[in-house]
Amino acid sequence: MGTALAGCLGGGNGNGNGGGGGVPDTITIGALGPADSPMGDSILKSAELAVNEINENGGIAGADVEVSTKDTKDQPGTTRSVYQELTTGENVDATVGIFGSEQLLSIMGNIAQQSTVHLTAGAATPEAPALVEEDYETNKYWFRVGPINSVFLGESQVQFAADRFEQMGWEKIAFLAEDYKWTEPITNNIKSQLEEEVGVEVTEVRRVAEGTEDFTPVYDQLEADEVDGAYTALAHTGTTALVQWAQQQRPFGFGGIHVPTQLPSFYEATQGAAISTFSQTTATANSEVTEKTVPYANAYQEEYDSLPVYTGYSAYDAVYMIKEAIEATESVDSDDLVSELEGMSYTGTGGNIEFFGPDGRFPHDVRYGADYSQGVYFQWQADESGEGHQRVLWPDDLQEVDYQSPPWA
Amino acid sequence: MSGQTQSDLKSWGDILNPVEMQRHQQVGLLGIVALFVLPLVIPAIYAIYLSSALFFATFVMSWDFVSGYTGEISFGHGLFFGVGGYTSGMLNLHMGIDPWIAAPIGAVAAGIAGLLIGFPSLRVQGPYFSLITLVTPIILISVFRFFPDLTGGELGLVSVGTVEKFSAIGPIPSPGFDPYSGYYLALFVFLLALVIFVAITRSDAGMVLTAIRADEISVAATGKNPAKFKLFAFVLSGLVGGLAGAMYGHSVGGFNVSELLALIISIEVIVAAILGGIGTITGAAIGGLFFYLLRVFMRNIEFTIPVVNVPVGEIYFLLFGIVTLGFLFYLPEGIVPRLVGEWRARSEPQAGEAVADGGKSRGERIVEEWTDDLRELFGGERR
Amino acid sequence: MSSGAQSGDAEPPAEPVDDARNFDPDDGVLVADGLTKRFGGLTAVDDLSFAVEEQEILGFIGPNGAGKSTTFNCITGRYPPTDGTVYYRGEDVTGLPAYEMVGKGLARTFQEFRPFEDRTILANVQTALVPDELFSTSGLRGETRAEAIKLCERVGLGDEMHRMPDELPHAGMLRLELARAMATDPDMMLIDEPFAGLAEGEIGQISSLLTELREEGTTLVVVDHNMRGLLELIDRAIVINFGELLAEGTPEEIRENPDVQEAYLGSE
Amino acid sequence: MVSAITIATNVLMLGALYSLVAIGFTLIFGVGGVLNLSHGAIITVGAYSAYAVDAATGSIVLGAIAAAVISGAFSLALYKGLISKVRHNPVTVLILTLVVAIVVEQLALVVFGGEELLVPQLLGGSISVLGDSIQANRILVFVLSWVLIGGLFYFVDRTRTGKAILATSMSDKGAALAGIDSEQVYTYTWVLAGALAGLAGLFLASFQTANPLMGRNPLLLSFAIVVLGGLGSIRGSVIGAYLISFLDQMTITFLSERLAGVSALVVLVLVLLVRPKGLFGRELVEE
Repeated sequence: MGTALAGCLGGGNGNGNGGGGGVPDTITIGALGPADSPMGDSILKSAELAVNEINENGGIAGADVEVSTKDTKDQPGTTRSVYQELTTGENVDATVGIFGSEQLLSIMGNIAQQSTVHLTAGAATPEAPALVEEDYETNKYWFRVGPINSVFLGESQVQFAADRFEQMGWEKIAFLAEDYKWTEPITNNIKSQLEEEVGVEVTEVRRVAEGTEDFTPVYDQLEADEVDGAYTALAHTGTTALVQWAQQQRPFGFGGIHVPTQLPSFYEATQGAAISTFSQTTATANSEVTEKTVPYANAYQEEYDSLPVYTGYSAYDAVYMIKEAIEATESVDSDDLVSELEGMSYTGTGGNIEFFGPDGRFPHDVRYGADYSQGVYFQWQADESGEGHQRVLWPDDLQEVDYQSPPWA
Repeated sequence: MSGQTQSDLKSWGDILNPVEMQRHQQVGLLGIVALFVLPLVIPAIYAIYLSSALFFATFVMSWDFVSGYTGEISFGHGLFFGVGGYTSGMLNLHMGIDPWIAAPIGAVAAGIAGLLIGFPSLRVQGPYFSLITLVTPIILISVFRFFPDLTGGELGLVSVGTVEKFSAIGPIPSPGFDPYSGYYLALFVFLLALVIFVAITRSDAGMVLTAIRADEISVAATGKNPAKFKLFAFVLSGLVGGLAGAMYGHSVGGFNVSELLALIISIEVIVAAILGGIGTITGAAIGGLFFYLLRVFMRNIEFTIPVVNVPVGEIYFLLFGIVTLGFLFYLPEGIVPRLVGEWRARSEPQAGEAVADGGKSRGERIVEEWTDDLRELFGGERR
Repeated sequence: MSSGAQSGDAEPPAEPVDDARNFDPDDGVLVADGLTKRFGGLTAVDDLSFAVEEQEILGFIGPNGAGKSTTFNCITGRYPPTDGTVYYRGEDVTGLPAYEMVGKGLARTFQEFRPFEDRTILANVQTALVPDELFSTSGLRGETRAEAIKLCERVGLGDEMHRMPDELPHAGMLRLELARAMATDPDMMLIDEPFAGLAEGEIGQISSLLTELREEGTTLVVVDHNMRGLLELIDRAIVINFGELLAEGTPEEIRENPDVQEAYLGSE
Repeated sequence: MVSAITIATNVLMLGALYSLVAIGFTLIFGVGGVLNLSHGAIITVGAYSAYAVDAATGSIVLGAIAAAVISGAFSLALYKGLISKVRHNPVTVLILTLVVAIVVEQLALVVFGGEELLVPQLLGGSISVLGDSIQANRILVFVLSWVLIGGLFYFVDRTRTGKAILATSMSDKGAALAGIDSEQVYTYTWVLAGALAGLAGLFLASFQTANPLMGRNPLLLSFAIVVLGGLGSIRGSVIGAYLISFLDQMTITFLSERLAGVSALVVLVLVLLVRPKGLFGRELVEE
């Protein structure tokens, strides 16, 4: 990593970002993510991959492209520092990435201050577009390529339930969300929506405290209520919840939005505990969400000997969108890029990416829906040799398999 | 104590006259002047680094003032930064109070926290008191977790909403966003703390505080109330630490557990103070700056370690921990006292304060012990 | 090792001690009335009463473990007595913390020597000179330093004031204790075991220093477990054993007292 | 409502597990006067050793042996290489052991990544008790912990080395009078404490997951347990561990999951303030 981990403490007060049109000889793109986590790793590698491809194909409008990757350590303070290193120190022309809503929110002020375009690839909070709506002129430099925001994630969960629960045999469920900010838009209405629109019985919507290490009492409760499934919105506490569910062989299904299980390596890492769990994600390596999805996953695997995570798809698309915007405007001026991105319709690896306009429902956020980005639901299923594969359950046009109950249920 | 013996009273003019000062004091003054002019020559990113470093150094001084002087080692000084910072941040976020007003209120809240932490120190000493200080911020984090709508839990206020940065004052741009204004704000807080702490520790109270560290009963026997001095140290430490926490949050930093309250912050503060030299304030200030900048430097090293093939920048925190361990082990008296000591030894060798262990440095003694151990291990005799 | 072993015929015995006697607050500068201290089941001081006269040098004598130091600690506020009252200049000061007693003019030294190990002799005395105030800058300008130098010279540490406490010989440590107590400007000093481990010449020097202090108006209570050197110095003595008052009187009376002789012979 | 059986199993099992951790912590304190803040990190060492060996060999039994051996060796190295040089200064010890803990966490993070790792259960399946099913693994962990605790009691009551450890933990002077080589006793104690903590790490990971910071909570609980039971007392630790695990489960069940672990810390502060010698143990403030 860090092909161009540009100069230590380097940079100066050279060419400003906001200044004038024209394309410089070298364009620098900053990428941010926690290097220790697969989500961040995938962001940084995908940004590198995209930049390498672009350079092999003649760069951006003739200019060489450099990528400067920064490890956010998954902490707001470090994220802010490294963002400042990229912008104030290295004068990058745009930044992509960020994993974690808190990390994103901690630099929203700095993005505005720096007036440098940022394309988010790994945070679902709807508060970022709310800030754009609140003060468009200040915050307009922010965009999100993916994932869909958590309001849409909630809508997506209702839609998936409506389309698939009957076939899955889920008539009575409990909703399990971790008690983090990002799940609030989901849990606010999920009970009534699921009951009214899908017609399933929801025994409870439980918000699990951060740092919960023992899910036994929770599962005891679910088992006592005889639910068919635990419908989830879990990220940080996801692994522990899943592993304990599998180890305790709980007689109900498990899935929904579950960030760790989205990792292509997760089945192996948990020695098969992930079996039959399902989750929404941006795309899987072999799902043809668009014609770019599979080639990207293959290129990534060839380069890094592993498969990308959902954040990777978005980071990869984000770099290409910056390329398109610079080439269209023949400028690296942030305001020019903002107007160009607002009107852009780009077919990326994760779908047909378009942003809401300044007056849209979520300004500068990625649009959600069958015609835009909607993601897929997949399930971990084992083949004859016992190897696990992420198989797409939804949407209809990409569906590979039908849902299977846990082997012990 | 210095070597001079003339007993005439010194005037304030003499005390504050740079020409009359000792060498290390003059160097310190030069350093402060340098801090003032530095922004004229450095790029903005350095100003940002330095602002954070100055705030961190202020944290370290606030720790040194209480723990370095009274000997009551606090393992949870993040409590004060956190109380100061979060009070200010929440006042702004939930009640809309301007940061310029909220920050001093935060400082007062942290001062009260100092009083509350100070009370146990009157009753429980040594490692047991340290245990109490160690768990107090952890309890506070749990309390925060209990009210996520107010505090954002582990993730900080940023997950509740946007806390305002300091706004511009007149023609001076907002220190919340402008790197150079932010730098001068940090420098102001740093110097304020430095002046307050140096003045008090060099005045009679400093003598009493260190005397408490040496022998509390003797302090009482010479007519001074140790409890009063201890509580005072805790309250002032809380006030300054809390002010720095609040100022940091509204300028270059944020209001997060990981930046203000986390265990690691409290530990870093102690380590920095030890590196700089405990019980000196100036050592703490220098240790804080050095420690913070060392970390930034290591984070940005491009070098990839051979064999394991990992870039230094990616595992800097691990390496940093190991470097720290080495420092703690081999230079436990701190960098600044060591430098000042050698300076003095060179300039006035006759005044050499007697060294109890025959002139060997602690490092030398430790190496000797190690070799002894080795010898023993291979069947030899200890010397 | 009693010093009163050779006589016992002509002198009248010391007046008999009445354990039930009561003192008024104004019977002396310092009055202890029915002082009792128990540690768990052990009674270290048992209903002890005595008075110290203005400007006298009172010897406070008893064998090892007689309860002298405990009495001392109860009076000077290191810990409160279990029972009984302490009056200082007519005022009830029972259980006041040590620093308040010092503030009222009652200073003490420590038998086990408790210097501030981390600083020089001079700085030790300087520290003692510091007032009980949070904001005081006299030290910064050298006032206390000048005063501390004078005190060091007065107790005979003039040549050694830049050394560390652990470099001092035994006698030097005692001088330091005295200087530190004197630094608080006391009306009355309680001096714990000044002569233990001193050579003859040193005893003489310390004695004359104490006499000098008395002449300047300080009341002194000197504790010692034996009487060597002490009887020449003191005006009057109180002897205790097992936490109880054993005898009281002039040095001669004490020397002749059979109970005292027995207590000392028995304990040795 | 969560069944009483579940709560009871949790209390019984966690109490035994916490005892394993706290006993080591208290022994190290008792014999050497050292508050070892890296004791929690040894839990992490144990869990990751087991993980690595299990991943390489496919045998969790080998993993368990590795957890004990590697943790014991690590603890020994820590004592011989670092702590024994600064033992006389309690505050330096506190700081050094804390930094060691952080280095271990970082090392785990760098080598194994920040993800939660699955350590296989020692025993799969579950058993039905009064109509509630309980994982066999939890029962096994409970039994094994008690076997270890029982073995430890036997060791300190019956063997020469064990008696020496106990004598030293009571009083340094007593040990010296009895002709015990205290340095040797310290060494044994550190190895023993390390191995117990390492096994506790494996046990913990086998029904939760392993992550770099997994040692922190048990360390904090150990403070509370040991202060409650009296520093240096083995029996007190077992009682303290059960009190704390009971209190914690009650808090989680009847108040809020968010307060997991806090009740223990509050107890710790209160006990230190109100009754510094602990509820059962010897005086804290001895020199």
